[in-house]
Amino acid sequence: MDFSLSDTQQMLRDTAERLVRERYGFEERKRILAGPGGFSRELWATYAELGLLGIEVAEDQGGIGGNFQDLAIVLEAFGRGLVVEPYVPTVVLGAGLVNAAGSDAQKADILPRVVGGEAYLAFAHGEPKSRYTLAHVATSATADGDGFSLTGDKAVVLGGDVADLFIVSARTAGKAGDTDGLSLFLVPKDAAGLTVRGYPTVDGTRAAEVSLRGAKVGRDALLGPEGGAFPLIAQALDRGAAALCAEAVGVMTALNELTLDYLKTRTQFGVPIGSFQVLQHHMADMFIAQEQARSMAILAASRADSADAAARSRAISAAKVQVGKSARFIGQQSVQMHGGIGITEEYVAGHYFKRLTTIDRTFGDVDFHLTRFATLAA
Amino acid sequence: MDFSLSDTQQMLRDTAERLVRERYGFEERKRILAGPGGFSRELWATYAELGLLGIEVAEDQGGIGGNFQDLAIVLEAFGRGLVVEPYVPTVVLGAGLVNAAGSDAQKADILPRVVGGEAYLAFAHGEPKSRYTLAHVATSATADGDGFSLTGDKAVVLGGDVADLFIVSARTAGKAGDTDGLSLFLVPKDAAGLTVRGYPTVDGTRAAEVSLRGAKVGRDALLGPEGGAFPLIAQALDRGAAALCAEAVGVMTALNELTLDYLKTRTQFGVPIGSFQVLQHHMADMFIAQEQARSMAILAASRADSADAAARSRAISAAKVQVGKSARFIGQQSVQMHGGIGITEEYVAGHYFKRLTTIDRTFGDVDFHLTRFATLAA
Amino acid sequence: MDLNYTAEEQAFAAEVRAWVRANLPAETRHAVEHHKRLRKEQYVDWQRRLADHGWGAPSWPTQFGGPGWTPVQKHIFDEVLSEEHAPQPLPFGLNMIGPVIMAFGSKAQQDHYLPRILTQEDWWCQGFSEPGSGSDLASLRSKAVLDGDQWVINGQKTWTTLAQHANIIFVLARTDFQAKPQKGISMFLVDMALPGVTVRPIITVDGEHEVNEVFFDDVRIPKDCIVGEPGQGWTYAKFLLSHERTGIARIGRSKAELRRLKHIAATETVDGVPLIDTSGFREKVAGLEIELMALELTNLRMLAAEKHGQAPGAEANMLKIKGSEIQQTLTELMMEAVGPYALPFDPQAREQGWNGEPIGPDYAAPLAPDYFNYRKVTIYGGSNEIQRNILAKAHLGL
Amino acid sequence: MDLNYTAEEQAFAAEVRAWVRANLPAETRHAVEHHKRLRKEQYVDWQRRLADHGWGAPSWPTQFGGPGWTPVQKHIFDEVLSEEHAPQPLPFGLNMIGPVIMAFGSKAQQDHYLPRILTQEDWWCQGFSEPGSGSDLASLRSKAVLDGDQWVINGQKTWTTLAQHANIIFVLARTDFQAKPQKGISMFLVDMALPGVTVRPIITVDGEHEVNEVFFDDVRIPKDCIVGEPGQGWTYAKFLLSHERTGIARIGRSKAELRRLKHIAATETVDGVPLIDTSGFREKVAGLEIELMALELTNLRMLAAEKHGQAPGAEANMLKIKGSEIQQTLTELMMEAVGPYALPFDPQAREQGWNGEPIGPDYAAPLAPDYFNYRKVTIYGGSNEIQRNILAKAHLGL
Repeated sequence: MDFSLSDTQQMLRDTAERLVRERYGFEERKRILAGPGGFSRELWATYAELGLLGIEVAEDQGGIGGNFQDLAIVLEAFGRGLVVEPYVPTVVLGAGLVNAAGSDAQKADILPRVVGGEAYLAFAHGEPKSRYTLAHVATSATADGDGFSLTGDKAVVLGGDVADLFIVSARTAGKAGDTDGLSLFLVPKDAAGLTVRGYPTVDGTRAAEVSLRGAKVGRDALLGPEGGAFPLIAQALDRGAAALCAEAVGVMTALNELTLDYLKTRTQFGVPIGSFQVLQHHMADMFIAQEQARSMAILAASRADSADAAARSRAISAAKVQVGKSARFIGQQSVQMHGGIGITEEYVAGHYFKRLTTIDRTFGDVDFHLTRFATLAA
Repeated sequence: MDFSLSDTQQMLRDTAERLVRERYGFEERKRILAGPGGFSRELWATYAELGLLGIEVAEDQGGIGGNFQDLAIVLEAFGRGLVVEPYVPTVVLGAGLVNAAGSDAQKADILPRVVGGEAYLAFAHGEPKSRYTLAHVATSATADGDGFSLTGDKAVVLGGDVADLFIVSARTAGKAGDTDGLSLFLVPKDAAGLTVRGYPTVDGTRAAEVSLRGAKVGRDALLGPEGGAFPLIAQALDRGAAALCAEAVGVMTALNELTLDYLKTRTQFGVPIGSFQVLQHHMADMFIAQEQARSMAILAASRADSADAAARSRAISAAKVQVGKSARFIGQQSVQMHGGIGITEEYVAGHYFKRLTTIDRTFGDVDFHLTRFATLAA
Repeated sequence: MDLNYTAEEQAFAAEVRAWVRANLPAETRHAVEHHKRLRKEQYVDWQRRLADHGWGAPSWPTQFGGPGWTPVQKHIFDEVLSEEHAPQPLPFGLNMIGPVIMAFGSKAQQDHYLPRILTQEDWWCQGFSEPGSGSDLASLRSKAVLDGDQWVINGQKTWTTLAQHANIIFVLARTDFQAKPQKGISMFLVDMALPGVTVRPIITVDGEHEVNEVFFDDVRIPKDCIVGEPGQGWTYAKFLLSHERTGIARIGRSKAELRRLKHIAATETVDGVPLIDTSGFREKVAGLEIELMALELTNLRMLAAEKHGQAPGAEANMLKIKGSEIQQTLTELMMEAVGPYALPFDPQAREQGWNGEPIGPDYAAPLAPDYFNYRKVTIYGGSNEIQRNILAKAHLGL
Repeated sequence: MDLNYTAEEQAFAAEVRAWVRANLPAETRHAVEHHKRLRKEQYVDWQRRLADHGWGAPSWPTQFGGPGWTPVQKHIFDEVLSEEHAPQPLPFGLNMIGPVIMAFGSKAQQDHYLPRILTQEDWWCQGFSEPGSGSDLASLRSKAVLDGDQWVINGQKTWTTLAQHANIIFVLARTDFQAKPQKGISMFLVDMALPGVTVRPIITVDGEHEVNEVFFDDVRIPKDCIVGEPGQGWTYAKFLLSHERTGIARIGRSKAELRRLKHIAATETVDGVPLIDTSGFREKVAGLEIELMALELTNLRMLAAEKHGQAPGAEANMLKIKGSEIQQTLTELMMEAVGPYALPFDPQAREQGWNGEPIGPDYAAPLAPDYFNYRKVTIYGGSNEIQRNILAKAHLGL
């Protein structure tokens, strides 16, 4: 049992925290959001330079050969800064899937480009009727010559508006809901029959609706085994959830600090509002909620690449439940304690709140994960 | 729309409140509980004298021909006093069922005895495996000569230890869970094959396990239609729930008054503890919880004898949910604000808390009624 | 005791419903039902129609143009209008400054302003809050100095709802700098077209422009634009705020939104099963519905007591607390109901007449923004913390 | 970072488990598992066995007989003992007065008392609370006056847990009546066999005798029965209370109780379906399990920090708050699980060796009484309100 950070982790934390402190002030972030694509390609290049895009990638492919816990350290810092670049879609989901399932050729083709900041990826999995259910894939991949033809609709694909390469889940057999018969395909953004409708999400990040109408890919586009992709999908979404847990802890910590500072400096009735016992107790509960979430985010990160899939999913569902509850409580209470200023666009509290809300709605909400946790045996 | 009390109701309220105030002090109640049978036959006679045992009974049978709302007025006052006499089993359930389903002969035989305080009734319905499910009756009634032979076990029969006459639900057809095939029987306590194991419940009132082993009754013991008793059972238990809602409002009101008084008089750190803002806000929420429960208890009473069974059950389930939540919140918070004294046997707060807890567990808990409410269409 | 509406009350409900169905423009109804942005002229048009029919000010005394309804009739009116997706009445004239002018204004003010409120000829807004004083109004810093026949006003107000539509504002400003904080405040009625009045939008986290800052730089108003006596503004403000709470529970609107929630949850599916039939969500909706039932009955009990001459006390605080919590839970469950489709941010979709392709289901676009926006309802009109303070102190004697 | 136990830690757990299985008397194990009343000699016997094996005081320094374990080992020890249904250690000697005597007691006190704590030769109880001073200890009114070679103690203590079994009590009493409230208090070690000590039972709402009042009427104790310096009792008491919080989260026990809850919910049925498979109840249990998982990890993080020399700060308050809330929810869900059979009150069924016919399932009898009894855990050891005050003030700086 050891909670201490490795040297690499300590270095990653320092790097990411400094970056956020120096390059991700509230005004700077506003400029980034208002710019083209709503994120900073310049910062993305900096992430590449600092090695942050290749944490899990093997050293021979340009990465640093780290693990998910190393990644989680960076995500927590990014949470503090409300970083908007498509890190989770590209690095956690996209590169993660290629790392887990790619052939040597696929890895050699894709991973160095991700590590170098030259390629953006997105995981096009959810569908208009799938909600959070993993196997509810209706998109079809039918054999077509020596390749496949893909038809279907993908919903709220995170980072989809900027992705150069999509990893698309589609059905080579079976019907929506079956865990068998799922396959993954690499589909470039300019593939014929693929249409991307990009848009901002409520927290300022980006996503897209992706439509496939007979999009043709070669057999070499298959990522992992044909018909056997469900375990890969499950792991990818677990990793996504674990990543958001780490990020959410960063957001909550920053929001709690902000709120605590507000309680100490804002006066009403001639005294700091932090002298009111009711607000003191709420703040104490917010601190507890933050620390409970932190504990579970640590657990989620440590289990994200566990060989035991059921144990992994159970731990990550537990974490997502705790993080979702803590995020909601802290977000709502912080806004309440700030009063009107808490819901204005010009003040950062509301942006933390929106990011926490978004995280709670992504890769399964509290109800979804609570049920999944309950049905997976201990 | 009219929330005002009729003259009869005003009189009943004054009568019941005075009785409780004068005859049901905490020390007096302790003596009653310690006495034979754990209740006062002397007070029961007083209830009879005051007409409180015949509120819904027709005037020609000695009652006052009132309605359920009149009954609810009395129950709220009884709640304030933590009255332990078996009023709900005898008057609300027992006499209520005879009133609803009895033949003229059955009414003429039983109701005057109830009104006069000479007979105690109990509704032996729930079974060891039935939990709160209404139709989960396994007790069988098989034709036997010109009557029936009853066999089965009845669980936690309220007022069962003192009952002179049981109304037993049993199956003349079908299997546990069916709504068809249920019948009600009048079974005197000295019937051969009937065994009663009486005991106190956690709040100080009494109940019994009732076992029937080939207990023989005549055809004239049948109360209501053979095989068609389910609507009667449903109404009886709805009436029981509505009665407990009214009683709970009395308990909550008394407990809130007690707690408020404690907050004003108990000092810690040199000030009344009611000057602490956290306790002020909790007390405000307890007051709100009480008033929300009061509103729903009024609704439940007004619907208890509604002709539309689904609407009746839905309203009463809603009320039982609200009352259950309010009761739990007020009970737990009151004990917490009192500190150690709140859980001692020598102080009244804990007894209110136990009664509220008992009510929440009786005739369906919050989960049961929430689900029932949700599944009954509006 | 009878919890059913009387035959007269039922007839009244039918009359209101028939009239609204005949007179509420279809476009306005559609916009309210689907959470679209209402245009200023739609508010004004609807208020004029109501006023022309004699229903412009349900809670006003008949002498000023009220319809003379019982409290239960007022409740039914609110309920039916919400059910029929009429615009929520704007409180600033009708329920805030109107009653103050009736109680404390001069005859000239009454004659001039009250009819214009009824017909929405004036669009009022509220100038109470300041950047430094939210819940603590007594600490406000705006000031008004008498200069000959004119008051000269300087200061800054904030959270001024819909000031961008308003032509007139009621303002609290300090006129006596020696007196105790509460004593030196006065209330003014200020034409917003005057030089020196500037309105700056505040954009909220849902991306909407609903509130504003209002700046006063040497704004000169005639001497008679003060309400009542100088230095009595605090008293008038408390009177006003106690009126504002009436109806703040928004029960009619919450009932309409609950129906909308059930509709959405019946349309959304989980593995092919309607969301409303999955036990977790179903029970959350049921729990909320029960709270709302209880609050409606509590409100009716309060109205009944009012009819018997009992003034609203703790009940008003209670209605504000529970009513706002229920409104927030409704927005939260609606957002939950659409799953991942809560995330796309599509402000265009809230424009009336927009006929683009929606992202996801057509009801999804406003749901997360509404959730963010509705955090305000436990903050404004005296935050719920302030409401609990008042309940504990004034009603419970703590 | 590695959240798994090391091989050494796993071996340690196996060693503890094997030893407990070999040495915990079957009757005691059964009684703990089934929430029966433990007899005094069962507590004492178990503590002696632990002490004989060198495990009597896990958190004591080795010089006084502690085993010299790491914080993680102590956690494992607590966890395994709870899993194996060993009696919960009594804190009064081991975790309360023991550390105070080590830190502030005389050499003679240490030599005399500490070994007797280890073997439970003395059964200690706590004389802090008084009828008028619960959370506000500084207002206590018991007094001790020096009369020659003896202190003469008068006063009344309350909420004294298991005083009916105790032979000795540590007592706070006022010795200086001029000083500020906190300054004039001293701590005494008092033999309960002395004339003038009277113990009166307090029966709690579950019908059990667990706490007592203790009266002191001119009780004369030798001069050297004071701890440390006169007037420093307040300091010692704060030191003691900070130690009491260690382990107050009762995580090991809650994990064992969670298993019991799942067992009961798998046995109970709703329309023939196991209760644990009905979605409402299943999700409530799952929610609780997740909270407990989080708390266990939070505790482990705190222990790890302790190992690196960081003193427990806010974490201790947090563990008390969440740990006690989880314990209460467990009792609440257990009571819910048995439905109507929560109601029969059958105190006999809690006696060991009672072999009457149970009313309903044999696990039902203690459940509602436990629910009532466990309301205490958010009250004692500094109520949760006090814990939040401390967290807000000391840790958050509010």
